[in-house]
Amino acid sequence: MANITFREAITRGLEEAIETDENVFIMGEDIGEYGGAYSVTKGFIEKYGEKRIKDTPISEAAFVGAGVGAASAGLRPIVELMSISFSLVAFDQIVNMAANLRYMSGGQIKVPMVIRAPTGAGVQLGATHSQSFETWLAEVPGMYCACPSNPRDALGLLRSAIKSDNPVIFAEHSHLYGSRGEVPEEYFEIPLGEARLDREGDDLTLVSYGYGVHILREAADAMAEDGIDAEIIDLRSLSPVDYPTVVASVQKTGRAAMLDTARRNGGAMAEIVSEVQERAMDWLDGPIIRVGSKDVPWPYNRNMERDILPDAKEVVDAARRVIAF
Amino acid sequence: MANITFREAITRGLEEAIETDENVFIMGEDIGEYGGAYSVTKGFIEKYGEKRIKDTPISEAAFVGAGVGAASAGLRPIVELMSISFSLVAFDQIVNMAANLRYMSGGQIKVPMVIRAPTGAGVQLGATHSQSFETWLAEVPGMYCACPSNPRDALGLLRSAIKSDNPVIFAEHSHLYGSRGEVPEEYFEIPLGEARLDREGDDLTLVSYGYGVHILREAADAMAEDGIDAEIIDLRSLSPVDYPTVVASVQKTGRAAMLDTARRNGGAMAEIVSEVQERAMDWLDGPIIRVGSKDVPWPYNRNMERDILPDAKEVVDAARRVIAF
Amino acid sequence: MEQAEKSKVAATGLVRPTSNGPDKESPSTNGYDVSRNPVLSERVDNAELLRMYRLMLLIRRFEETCGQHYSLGHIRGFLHLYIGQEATGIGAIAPLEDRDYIVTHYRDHGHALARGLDTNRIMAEMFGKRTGLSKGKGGSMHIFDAAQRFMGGHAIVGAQLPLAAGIALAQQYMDTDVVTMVFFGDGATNQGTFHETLNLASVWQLPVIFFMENNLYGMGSAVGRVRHRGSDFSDALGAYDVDVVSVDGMDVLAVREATQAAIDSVRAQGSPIFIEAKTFRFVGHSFADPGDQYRERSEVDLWRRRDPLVAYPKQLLEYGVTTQMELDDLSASVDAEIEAAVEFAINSPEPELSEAFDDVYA
Amino acid sequence: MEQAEKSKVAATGLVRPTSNGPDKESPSTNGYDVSRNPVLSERVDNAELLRMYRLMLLIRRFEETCGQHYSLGHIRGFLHLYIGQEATGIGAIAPLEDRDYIVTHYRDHGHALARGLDTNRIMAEMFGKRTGLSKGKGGSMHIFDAAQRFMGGHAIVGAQLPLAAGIALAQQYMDTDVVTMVFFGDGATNQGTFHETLNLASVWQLPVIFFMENNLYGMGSAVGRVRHRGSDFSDALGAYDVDVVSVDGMDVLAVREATQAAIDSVRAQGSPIFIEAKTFRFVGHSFADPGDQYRERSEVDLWRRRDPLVAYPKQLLEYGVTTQMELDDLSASVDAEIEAAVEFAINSPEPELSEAFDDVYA
Ligand SMILES: Cc1ncc(C[n+]2csc(CCOP(=O)(O)OP(=O)(O)O)c2C)c(N)n1
Ligand SMILES: Cc1ncc(C[n+]2csc(CCOP(=O)(O)OP(=O)(O)O)c2C)c(N)n1
Ligand SMILES: [Mg+2]
Ligand SMILES: [Mg+2]
Repeated sequence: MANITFREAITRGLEEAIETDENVFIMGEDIGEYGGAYSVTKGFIEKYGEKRIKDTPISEAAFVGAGVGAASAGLRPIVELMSISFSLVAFDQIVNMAANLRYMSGGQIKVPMVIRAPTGAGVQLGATHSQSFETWLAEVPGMYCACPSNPRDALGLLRSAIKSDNPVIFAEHSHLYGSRGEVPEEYFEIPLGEARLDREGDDLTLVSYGYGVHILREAADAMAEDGIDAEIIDLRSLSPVDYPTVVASVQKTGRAAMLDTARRNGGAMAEIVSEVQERAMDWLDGPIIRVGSKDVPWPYNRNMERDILPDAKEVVDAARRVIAF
Repeated sequence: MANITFREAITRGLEEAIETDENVFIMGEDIGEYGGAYSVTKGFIEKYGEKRIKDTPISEAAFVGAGVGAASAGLRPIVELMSISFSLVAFDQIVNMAANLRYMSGGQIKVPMVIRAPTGAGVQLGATHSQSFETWLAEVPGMYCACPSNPRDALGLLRSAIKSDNPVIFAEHSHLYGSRGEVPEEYFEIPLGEARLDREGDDLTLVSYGYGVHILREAADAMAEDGIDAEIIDLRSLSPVDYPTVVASVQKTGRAAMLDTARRNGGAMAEIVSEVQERAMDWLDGPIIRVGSKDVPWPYNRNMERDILPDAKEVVDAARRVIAF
Repeated sequence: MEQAEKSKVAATGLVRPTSNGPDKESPSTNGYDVSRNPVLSERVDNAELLRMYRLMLLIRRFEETCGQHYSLGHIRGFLHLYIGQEATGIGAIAPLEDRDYIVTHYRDHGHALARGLDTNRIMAEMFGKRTGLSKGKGGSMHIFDAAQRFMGGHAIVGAQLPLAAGIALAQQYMDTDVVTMVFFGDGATNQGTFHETLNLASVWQLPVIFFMENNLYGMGSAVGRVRHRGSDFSDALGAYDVDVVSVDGMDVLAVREATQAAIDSVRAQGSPIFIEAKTFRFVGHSFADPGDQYRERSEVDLWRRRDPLVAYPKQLLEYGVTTQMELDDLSASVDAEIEAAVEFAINSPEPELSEAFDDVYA
Repeated sequence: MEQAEKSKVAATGLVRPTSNGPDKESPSTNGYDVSRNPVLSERVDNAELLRMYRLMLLIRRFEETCGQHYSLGHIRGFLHLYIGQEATGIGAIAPLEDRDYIVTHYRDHGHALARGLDTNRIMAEMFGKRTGLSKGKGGSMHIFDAAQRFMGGHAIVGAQLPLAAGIALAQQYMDTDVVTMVFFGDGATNQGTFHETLNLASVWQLPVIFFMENNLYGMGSAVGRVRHRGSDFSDALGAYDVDVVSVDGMDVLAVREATQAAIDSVRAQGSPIFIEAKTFRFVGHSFADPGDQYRERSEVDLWRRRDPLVAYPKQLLEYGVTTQMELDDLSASVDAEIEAAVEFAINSPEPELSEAFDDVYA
């Protein structure tokens, strides 16, 4: 076991892939000479050269689409978007090309590509730069979407993503890069679509992913002081969603609250709540309550932004409402 | 009252706006000399000239963004996208610009713009051309989204959309253009965010919008033969959603099924189901069941496409499951 | 030309057909001067000249037949016919090697036939059948044959350009000498992806041929109404520093020669080339469009007079490449092939409904 | 120049500072030949020359002060300083009329000050206060002052270009003679919106000035690494048929004159013009970037030697436009203004939390 940061875990996964598979290369804006906006690929270009580490123009549509093309011709590109907020200018290439190519061609073409992107609000970047478009991309058939919450999962999921013959959106919440955790030295993978029981509990089920899991932990600790025993499920991927695990937990506890660090309205939890109430209504002792970023664009001002974003207190309040129901 | 088509209703709304407000103009691909891909603006350029009716290059990002700019400088542009499937290449301009401009500027700038677009699958256009991105756009704060199901609503909502000082997505299901209905001669408006009780019933609540309402009617007729008395709510706009009306109906009937002609996974109903179960759990006698297009890209083949798309039978089955619960 | 017609020319940005040959007044030889050229082509042998004609006829008949079956409801969705542009597609694709890639847009059946893909399976795809190249899932706009390196058939205008750049990038990465050719229309040049991809191809020096079929209209929009330089593309690509070749798209041999030179150069040097072929679709944009709303009958007639399906066989006869009898035989064989394809498509099974759920994920 | 340095030049596509003046060896007069020009400018009077200097100094001090307060945590998010580019912004904005529009990107505080927006309220926006121009909702990247026709402050690269075209379209529609000026960087030229907007502006002949601040880097990417033509933009815009003006962005008077001519032309003719000013940011891309990873110290030094905050006041003195005492007074007044702005920002109230829910809808 090594105690490393989330950033280091991703760096390790990328280096490993470059070193073991000559068809893997990385491209994105300023990932080379600049070292990456979040320093994930620092030193890569010196180490692996310009063939494997490609700095691109600020042309997201073209280089994401070129990733799709390279993948369809046999390579395994890893494309970095400097922020998932910038994915919009490439949305057609992601949604209509990467995800549909296999289907439209009757299965002839596969697109083994990973699109990595920092995501999430909380560092006062304002309305356009704080988006979490993985919640939309997770809804697109033909693609997968991973959202790790810790270094071990980041490495394990990244390995699966890179090995997948399908396009995978790999969303890294920017709050997590500096966070630490234990990561095994020996090789392991975490399959896409397998949730993780982060904490066992009997009173209610809390569900989130990515940075949201950290908020849930804080909330569960606070509830524990009040004698409420919360179970936490870390989805780890938003596509596929591990419904069996979520439903089983809800069947056990009879209550659930679900958290998005993305916007509550339009976040990933709407789908999951709808599905879970449909599958487990008989076991529910109250409504499933959603917590998420409030329904306004993200403001720059720190206090306003914090107020808009969900926190442990809001999760606790939601949990209390569910339990009091 | 006049019996006119959905297409004629929209044409009427557009003509009226051009004739009564000199700040209104229309732009889009082939809306002029070609007469519009769905003939909505046929004859307009001859009648109103090139100043008011602007044919654009195939540059959705630029002309949608130019619409935002023109709106911010005092005009009231109506922008036509040839299909909502093509909105993706302009998604950044819609989501980050049109919707955020007012907020980011602290309320200084308003964007009175309507983006009209045909939407929906069902005419064998395949994976990229059958999308319903209004379900995503409806989730964006700062914008509204109207989805009329009949000529009267189309005209009434279009009037409100054009008068709104906010950007409005106006999604027109392509199956509806030829459908007919009564439209009052005297002036009327339908406010955005006001649902319409399409049919009263006591046994369960069916909810949809746009073309989906027609499928619900067929389903309700079939159910009536079995003695099931369904209430139908036509949302008319996906943003704002008229929750009071939906919740009141569910409180009355205790049961609900909701239909998207868009994909069930990621459709507009996920949000509405989540919200309704949260607000009305106490009144629910069973899960809210969603029906929608199945979770695959849209195939070209007719039978496959029909099988993927939802129909009245699936709604009836869903309703029976809810009632049997 | 009449005065009235002239002013229409200015108003619509109409572009008259051009020819690269020395003798513009001699449409019968399509620009080739018989007295100066003892053979029709010094580089292409007679068998190949004839094969090209057969393909040209095959496309024309295929497209006409598709139109009929669209009217019958056998083919649905959008149907974009290639009629009028045959010389361009054949001239462009004939000189490619099997290992080269092709990427194109929704007007793709012409390219698919030119590539020599199975006529039966193309037709079956049009009909949405399980035996179709894309198993009935793609339809007319999404013809794929990965084994033949025919990578679609793409329906979002301009979206295929980055894909092609990526395939070319893979060739550079794997150090092959494979060329990627991507087709697009004049209208597509107004999409952001066009600009981004040309820059990317240029800055990375990718082995790709950008093949623009400039048929002077994007749907109902004359190129001059939506692009300031109108139909003049030759000096307009300075930003990208790619070689630009303009060629008469109605002259199959001119297209072939220009393309062959481009292919040789891209294969040897690995840097991109841009080819513009001026051509014309004789019919509407798609089958729904009569094609007469936004352009004058006289403009269509002007171009129809250069129909490659008339001019090229005339050349073949004049140069003694073939005989009328051989042409008649060939025409009959094309008819038979089309008939067989229709039969194949009609008799092919519908896909199982459950197949709709296949091919979403690997 | 040393051999080692030369090869670095080639590798990074480094562009040396240029000057438009006749005497390149005389940096002290920044290209103006004192002996030949009896006055510093024949078109701009001394009061205005001095006002421009004061604004230049105001920007420099403002930016430096922002840097300090970023380190203190008073300003957060991304902070993109304008240091080094002052001559460009001032020269471009000074000749605009009040009725003209400005649209810009995230490096916008420089432009906001050049436009004469309230220094206190700009600073308050940087601090996220309720008194900020955008009520604390926009932050450093989203400065707006609609009353002054300053339409942001936009953070998605290239996204502001269509907006500007739309504002210009509104002017054409309403038949005003208002000019819209839009700023963007060299990196932004690689976005699809750049291409689409230039074509739109050209085909519709919109009254817009595309003002490119070519500081030779887009974040850590030297323009030559991401664009085939490198930093050469002057012949590269043929596709759009717009007039292209290149100007030395370190020379405030040269920028002003070129821009004035462009404004006059756009106002009179209503058609777009493209201005490229070569300039340099002396500091990192944003405050997080030391700015030394991807460029040589020597390159930065080369440009710093042309610092307009040194060269321009020297000119003002040499031409007798001002005195050292006056410059000192002016410097003191700038310091006082900045100090007052910081005080204003610090003492301004935070917005009420409930205000976060305002301004979403009209
Ligand atoms: C992004 C996008 N916008 C609009 C359309 C609708 N559309 C399909 S083809 C076409 C015209 C394209 O013209 P051109 O590129 O010249 O090709 P041609 O059809 O003439 O071969 C348009 C507007 C689309 N498919 N995608
Ligand atoms: C679409 C998009 N991609 C990437 C970014 C991240 N980014 C912000 S500024 C910048 C560099 C822009 O360079 P340039 O246009 O030259 O302007 P400069 O910063 O040099 O003034 C990048 C890559 C972004 N904001 N938007
Ligand atoms: Mg065309
Ligand atoms: Mg720059």
